[in-house]
Amino acid sequence: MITPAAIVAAASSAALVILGLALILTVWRVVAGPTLPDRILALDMLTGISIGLIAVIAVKTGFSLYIDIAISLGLVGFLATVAFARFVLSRGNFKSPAPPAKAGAKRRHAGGKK
Amino acid sequence: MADVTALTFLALCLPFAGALAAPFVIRIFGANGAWLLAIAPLLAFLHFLRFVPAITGGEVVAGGYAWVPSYNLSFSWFLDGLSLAFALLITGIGTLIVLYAGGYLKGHKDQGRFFSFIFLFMGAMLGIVVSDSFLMLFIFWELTSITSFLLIGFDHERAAARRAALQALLVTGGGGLCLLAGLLLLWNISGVTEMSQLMRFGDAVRQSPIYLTALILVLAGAFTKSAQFPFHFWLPNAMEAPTPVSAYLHSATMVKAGVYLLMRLNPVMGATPAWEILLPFFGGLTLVVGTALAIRQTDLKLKLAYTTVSSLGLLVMLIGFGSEHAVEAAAIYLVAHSLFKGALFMVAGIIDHETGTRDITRLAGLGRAMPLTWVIALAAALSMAGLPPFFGFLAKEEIYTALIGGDVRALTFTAVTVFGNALMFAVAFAVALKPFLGRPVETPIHPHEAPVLLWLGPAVLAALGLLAAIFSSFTHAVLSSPISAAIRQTPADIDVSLALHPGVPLALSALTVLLGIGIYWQLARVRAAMAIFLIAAGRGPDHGFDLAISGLVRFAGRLMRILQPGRLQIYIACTFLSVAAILIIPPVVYGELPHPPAWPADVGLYEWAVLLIAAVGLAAVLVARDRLTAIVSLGIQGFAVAMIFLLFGAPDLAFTQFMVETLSVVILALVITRLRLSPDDQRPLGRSLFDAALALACGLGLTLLLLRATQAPFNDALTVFFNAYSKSIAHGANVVNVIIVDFRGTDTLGEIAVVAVAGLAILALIRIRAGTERKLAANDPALETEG
Amino acid sequence: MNTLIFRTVAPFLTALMLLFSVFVLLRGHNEPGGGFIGGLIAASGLAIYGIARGVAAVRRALFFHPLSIAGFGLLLSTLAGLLSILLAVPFMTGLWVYPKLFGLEVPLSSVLLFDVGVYLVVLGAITSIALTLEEKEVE
Amino acid sequence: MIAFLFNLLLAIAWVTVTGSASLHNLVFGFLLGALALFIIREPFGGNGYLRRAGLVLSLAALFLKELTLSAWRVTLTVLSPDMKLKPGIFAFPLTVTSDFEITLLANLITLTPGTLSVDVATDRRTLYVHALDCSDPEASKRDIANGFERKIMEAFR
Amino acid sequence: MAAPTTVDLSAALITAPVPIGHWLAILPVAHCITLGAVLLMLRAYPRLQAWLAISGLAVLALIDAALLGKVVAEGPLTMVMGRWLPPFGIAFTVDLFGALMAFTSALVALAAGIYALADIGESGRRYGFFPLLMLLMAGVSGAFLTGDVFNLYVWFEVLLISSFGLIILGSERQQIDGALKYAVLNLIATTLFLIGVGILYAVFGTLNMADIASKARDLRATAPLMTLASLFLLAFAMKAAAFPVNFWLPAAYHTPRIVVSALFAGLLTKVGIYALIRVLVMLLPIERAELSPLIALAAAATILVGALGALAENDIRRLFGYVVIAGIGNMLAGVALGGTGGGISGAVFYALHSMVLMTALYLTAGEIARRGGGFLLSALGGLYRQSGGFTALSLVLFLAACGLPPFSGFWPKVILVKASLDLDAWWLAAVILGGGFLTTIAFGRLFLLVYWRPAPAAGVPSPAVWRTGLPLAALTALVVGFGILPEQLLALSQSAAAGLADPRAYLHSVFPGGAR
Amino acid sequence: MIDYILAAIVAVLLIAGALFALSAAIGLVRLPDLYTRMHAASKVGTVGSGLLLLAAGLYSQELAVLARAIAGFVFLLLTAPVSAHLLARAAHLCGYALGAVSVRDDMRKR
Amino acid sequence: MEPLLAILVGLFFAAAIYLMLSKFTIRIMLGIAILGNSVNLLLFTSGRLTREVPPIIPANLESLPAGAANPLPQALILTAIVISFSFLAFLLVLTYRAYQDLGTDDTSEMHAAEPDDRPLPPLGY
Ligand code: NA
Ligand code: NA
Repeated sequence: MITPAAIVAAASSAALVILGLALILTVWRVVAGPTLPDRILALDMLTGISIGLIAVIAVKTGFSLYIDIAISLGLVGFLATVAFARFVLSRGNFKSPAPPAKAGAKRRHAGGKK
Repeated sequence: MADVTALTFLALCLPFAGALAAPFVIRIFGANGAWLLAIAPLLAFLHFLRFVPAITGGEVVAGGYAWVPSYNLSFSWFLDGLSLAFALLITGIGTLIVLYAGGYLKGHKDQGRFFSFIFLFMGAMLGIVVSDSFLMLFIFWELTSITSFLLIGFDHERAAARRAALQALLVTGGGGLCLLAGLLLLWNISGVTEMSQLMRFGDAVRQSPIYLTALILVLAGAFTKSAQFPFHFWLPNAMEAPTPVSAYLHSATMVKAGVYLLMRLNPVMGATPAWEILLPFFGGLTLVVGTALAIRQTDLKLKLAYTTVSSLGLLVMLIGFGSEHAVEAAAIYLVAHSLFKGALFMVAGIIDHETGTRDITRLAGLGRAMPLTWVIALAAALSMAGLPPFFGFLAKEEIYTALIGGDVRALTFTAVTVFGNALMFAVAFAVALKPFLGRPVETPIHPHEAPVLLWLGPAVLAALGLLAAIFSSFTHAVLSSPISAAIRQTPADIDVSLALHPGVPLALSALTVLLGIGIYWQLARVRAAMAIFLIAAGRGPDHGFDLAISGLVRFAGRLMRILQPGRLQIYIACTFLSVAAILIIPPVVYGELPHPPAWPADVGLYEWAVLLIAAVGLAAVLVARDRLTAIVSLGIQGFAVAMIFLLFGAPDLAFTQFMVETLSVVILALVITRLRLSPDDQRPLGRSLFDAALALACGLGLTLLLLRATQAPFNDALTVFFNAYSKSIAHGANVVNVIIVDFRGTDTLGEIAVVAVAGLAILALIRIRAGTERKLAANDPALETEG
Repeated sequence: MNTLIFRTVAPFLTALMLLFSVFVLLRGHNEPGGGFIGGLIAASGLAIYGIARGVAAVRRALFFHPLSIAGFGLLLSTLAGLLSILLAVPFMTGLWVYPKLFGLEVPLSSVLLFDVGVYLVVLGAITSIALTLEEKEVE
Repeated sequence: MIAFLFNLLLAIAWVTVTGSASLHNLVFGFLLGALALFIIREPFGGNGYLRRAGLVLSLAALFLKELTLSAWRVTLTVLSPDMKLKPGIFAFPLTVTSDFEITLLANLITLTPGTLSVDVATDRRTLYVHALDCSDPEASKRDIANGFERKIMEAFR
Repeated sequence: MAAPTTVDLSAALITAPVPIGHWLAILPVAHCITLGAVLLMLRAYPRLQAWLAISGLAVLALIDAALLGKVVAEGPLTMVMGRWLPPFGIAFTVDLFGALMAFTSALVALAAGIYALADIGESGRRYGFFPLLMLLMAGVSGAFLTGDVFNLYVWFEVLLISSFGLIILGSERQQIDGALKYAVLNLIATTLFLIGVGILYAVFGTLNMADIASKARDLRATAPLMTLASLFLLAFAMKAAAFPVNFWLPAAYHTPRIVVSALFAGLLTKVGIYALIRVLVMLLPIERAELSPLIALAAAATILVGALGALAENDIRRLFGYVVIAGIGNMLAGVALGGTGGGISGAVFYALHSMVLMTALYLTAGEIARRGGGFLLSALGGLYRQSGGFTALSLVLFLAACGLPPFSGFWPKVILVKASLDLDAWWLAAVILGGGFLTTIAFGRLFLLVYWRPAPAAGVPSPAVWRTGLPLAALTALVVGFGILPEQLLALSQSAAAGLADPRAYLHSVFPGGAR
Repeated sequence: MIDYILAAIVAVLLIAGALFALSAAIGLVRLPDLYTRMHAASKVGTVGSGLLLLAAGLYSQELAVLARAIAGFVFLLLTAPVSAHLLARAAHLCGYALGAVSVRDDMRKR
Repeated sequence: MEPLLAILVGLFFAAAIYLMLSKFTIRIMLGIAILGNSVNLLLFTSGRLTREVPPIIPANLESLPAGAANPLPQALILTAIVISFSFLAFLLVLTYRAYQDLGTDDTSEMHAAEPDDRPLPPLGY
């Protein structure tokens, strides 16, 4: 007789494997790029899948406390993407930017401007 | 005897007290303060004088205080004939020197400091000769080096003075370090720390396997201090010092410290083949080289300095012989030399002071202007030349008596000594006659007779040179015999007097005189003949000193350029090379590699996936072409680690890891935002291969270590405890958190201190700009807004 | 990052995160969480607020300089440890009292005080770092 | 008003999240929420009202339906072998005006099938939307205007 | 190593009231953190901050003095944290070694704090000099007093991050460069230490030092333990700036404000040496003995590199940095020689002497710059003419640094040379003496060039300021005092060393009921 | 019986959520450009994770846990569109062009 | 399971070191971040591993049943994570400042503190 626990266990194991696969695909996108926003997007996605993975582990182990980790992960994942987005914004899409002006000139600039 | 102990301690302290008082006394009384200051050494002199009856009676006076009980060291002194004689010379001549310096440096802006240094030196020298404890002796020994450094460099605005001071410090101080090692070896061999105790261990020392090492080390100390060839060069250079210093340190006292040490150690280390070869050899060599160099000089003080070198050589040679007559001769010569050389130096100082030059070729006819000085000079020179009725004559007689013997060695040394003494004779008259005779010449300063403060000292010394010879039996009883007795540790009774006894010694004396007159007569030719040899011996070591110092600095500079190239990359590489060595070598050397682990069969697919992701994440960072990609890829391995924590029952860790990993990347991104990085940061192939090999070696080593460490059974007592009582006593179900805030809360206290400081440090790092302080009120948000 | 959407959403997110952070702090003793993680979440929330609405807004909101908050937290934690000197028990001994508030037993402890200190330190320091970095931003 | 409601919402969230539905806990949650709101008090200038909860709920229902549909469609798209796509960005003229409404609309658009809000123009009159299928942008604009935008205006005005 | 399944609670929970005197063990740390926290909140009030900090440092010195007195009188003192008996909780165990180091460090910090009044300006104070100093002292005190290995790691990090904060105050270009090298290399060092702690835990299952010490004595030197000991050796040698991992010191020590350099020179490397001695001598004595040839080699190389480096430097701060390194070499030599021959007591004495001396030397460098207008040998001169008193003070310190009598540097050198000779390590004795000689050359040249040589340019003589003069004079007085009357300190170092070599009293203090 | 129903629902949610996540990942890999990939990530990812959270919440059979799971889901709903918006906007502003298959870009005109 | 983790620790360690051997500060910082993870994993492994059961005492029990993960290394790692995060943050900002002041992120061009042309001291007296 298949118990409810066994059903859930089987489903969670399957889900884990599927999510593992998803993770690997996502990681591939992080590595492959090709552009910076692509990688950032993939990283964001990695966070999302991790949230799911944590939820599945919560089911598999029966420790519902893992859910809180998933929640906070959602929050900080967002933060990471925000930071990266602003990073993209400030960097632009330039492959070889000009090297920085040496010391003095640069400093004066930074001090005065808002 | 308790009060004697205390009084002697006070007598030792007197010069140091004088050193402290001198600047104030001089500031108040001017040069006349010298009279006041002279009281200090005079009191000490009188104190030591009180011991004369006891010591001549064969007693030894000892005393001291506990000092470093944990190393069995005490602040202890003892007085026998040798140390008493030295103590009397030091304090007696010291008194005269103080007076002389009062006149010599009258009005000098640093006269107070000068007196301080002189007194410090006096105290140190006194310390050397009365010390019983090895370490005390050594301390005072080095203190004389230091104070002589200060004195030689007194005229510090001249580069030559600075150079001479450093040279003296390094030669004598460096020798001192050898002496320290030698003394510590003697301590090791004998187990005692005091000279008076050591005397009983003479045989043990001489038979010890490390005797020769200890001897060489001690000799290195004594020879450098007493300016034996080839360490003689510092002494003439030390003539950069004001003349009172030359008269005191470089004739009467400091340079005799080496001689004193050899005399002191004669009963312990003497009478061995090594002793009897090394000392006479170097002593004889020094005698010849010193006198030969003296001939060549035209500077009065330099001439005297080189004769001092040779006199010291003579003394060392005599100590090396060790026979009864030799030691007696050394004792007499020691006293005689102190008297006449001190006087002559002071005379040279007077001439310099009164005429403005010491160049013998520019001096003549001073006899008329400075009759008293001339008389003093003649008296001292006669003693130095070894002519009756002066004390030097007695010394010379006894020296020749000691040297008489049938064998080749004795003959050689006799010849050397006669030659040396003849040269000294010539020098003595060059100093005492040449400046005073003839038609007066123009000198920088118009010559006058010296004031009393200047002539008093040399007059007393010269007079003593005469009196000591006339009352020779008294002199011997009080000084020479006790010295000799102390050196040989057998009672001595010296009877040489002014009475002429026909015999070989007298003949040798006559020969010396004749030879000396001849040399004086033909001084110019002798000089020329010796020129070549002299340049080599005189300038060689001295020039070598400069080369050694600058060479050393250059070498060090080059070495440091290699060792400290200023490249972080090299520093890190060296560090990890060390890490690799430490991780790999011990298991290989001890042959204890971990057991090969079994294939992990129970690892689930998703677990493999997480491990794989970790590895891929690492690879992604490593292979990332540009740094931006690397940064974004960094997130992967961080997430993988968090997942591993999650999979192995560490939700708190996973929680924290997720948060921290994200925040790290956020900060990285915020920082990178500001950077305009050049795209090319790949390393060349060779470099990357090396780096990879090093990195893999470290990784492999750590894996091996961890495998080995975790294969042993685990002691989980702590964990069992925490698990059992976390809830019942510490009221927390989350054991990890209970550990963090309770069981090991102190860790967390430190941890949050780190966090707070990091915040502060980053604020400072961003806000403080070199040069331009940003006017941001730290605690006022209104002022702290951007712009 | 002056976008209308982000500016509008950020306050809600920040409020939620602050709330969540206190929740995580308070239950840390019994379940995953605690002062450190709580502090991090709160700081993240404030960082989002700062990115969306500017550093000045966060500084105005906080009243105190974040580092002063961190200093206060550090003080609180140390005092929580030193409290035990009054009872002649060792440094950092967990002290528990259970006062009744509206009929409900509230467990208060030096341990909780300590964790609140941790929370404040992390909140203050990380916020300070974020604001300092953000402030320099030229946009 | 919105502030108060949001505060209450936070308090309720607190109660559910802590899992203890006592009055004390609610009050505590309310206080905490108040504190949190106090921190971010600026945006709550006092304008805007939540008029009809029912309308909000109906909006939520519509949203959930659309979300599920959206996920499904994208799934089908990415799994289809040839992936016939005509993506592009079109400009959607906004009728809603308040920050809150614009934001809500933009987010809902993102979460629904085939569309993704990229940016709001600085004059707040235009929303730029990326669509997976941009072959007929006018139809898409109509859908949005008659769907979410209208619902939002009903619920929040 | 059998794992007990239950733990007797009575053996793990302290029930008796803790005597107030025991609080002395934790008080230095708690005091520093409290004050650091308060100062952090008072950043806007630089004046108040400064005076609070200095009176706080004075109080710290008093606390440490009382602690030292108690330890001298009663033997090692253990204070558990949070009622949990060791090895379960963290215990602060203060033996003579730790108490001596803590007390000396407090004196040094007090001197530096007073000097900072003159050296640290408005922005330095606003951006946290004094809170950083207090927290640095928390780290230093914690490191000296804790009896737990992981806790030691934590205090190491506290002092390290505080030192980061201090080193960048001023933000000059070379400061940033130096700080980067300093930070990266030191971080590697603490990481290696942490790896060591992890392995230690894997092997022994405990983190309490006394527990480890008693367990390690039962084990022979096996590969993991040897690797472990080498790892600790490397980590602490890096901290202490021993060759060949000394790079960070010459790269960084000359860059910050002079009072910061002084603090670093006095405290940081000594904490490394402290940990090295604590771990290798007390915890892993068998392994130390096995490693001693390696340590001796490193010591000799460190001495020579330090002394030669000092010769090659034109910047006096860098010169002093190399002198610090040479001193570390001497202490390492003591560790290599071990407890029986007096090596450890030599190292302990040397460490105490060096804390005072190196701080004083850097303060002197600051004073030289203040009076002479710079740090470069090539540009300085005329200081002797300017002030005889300062020259005398400097000369005393220089001689002490050369190990010449009658100053405090002399005694440890004698002990170490004697210990080397006792153990027939004549070459090590030669290196120690030779290193001293090279240092003498360096300092002799320094004195000639900076003090005696006439000033290259006519400078404006700077009058003495009590804020700089007082701490310098006080530290010099210590150097002279310990040189002339060394007995007290020698005896203390000897018994500290004895307590390390035979830690029975330490163990008893931690486990009064005997080994569990 | 209720156990079986719950288990079945949980199982379905788990599998569905995981599959959604997988399809999002596939989309991330297969779709032609950044902007199209964003559709996959922001929608499918959110739904996938949401379903999984829901499954966990249901499985615990505790109201508080379920509430938190739903709260987590709401967090995701709140953040996902914003982050997509920010990233897309930033990318577009910085000149990351739409993929070659794209037919229209109104944003470039402004 | 420990052997697998031990190997992973080695991999992390090696990767960190490879990165830290780079000339460029940003890569060094990445290395430091990974180094921290490697040490955390090492600490984790050194306390031996247990699957999935967190050290949290269930509501109905007074003490933690056997089979749960070892909490002590977890607590240590927590402390270590926090500390290494603080250091990383500082170092990152320092990197930024170094770039700003020294004009490069290439450490081989950073020698403000130890310039290549630093002169020898005067060779005379
Ligand atoms: Na902790
Ligand atoms: Na923590």
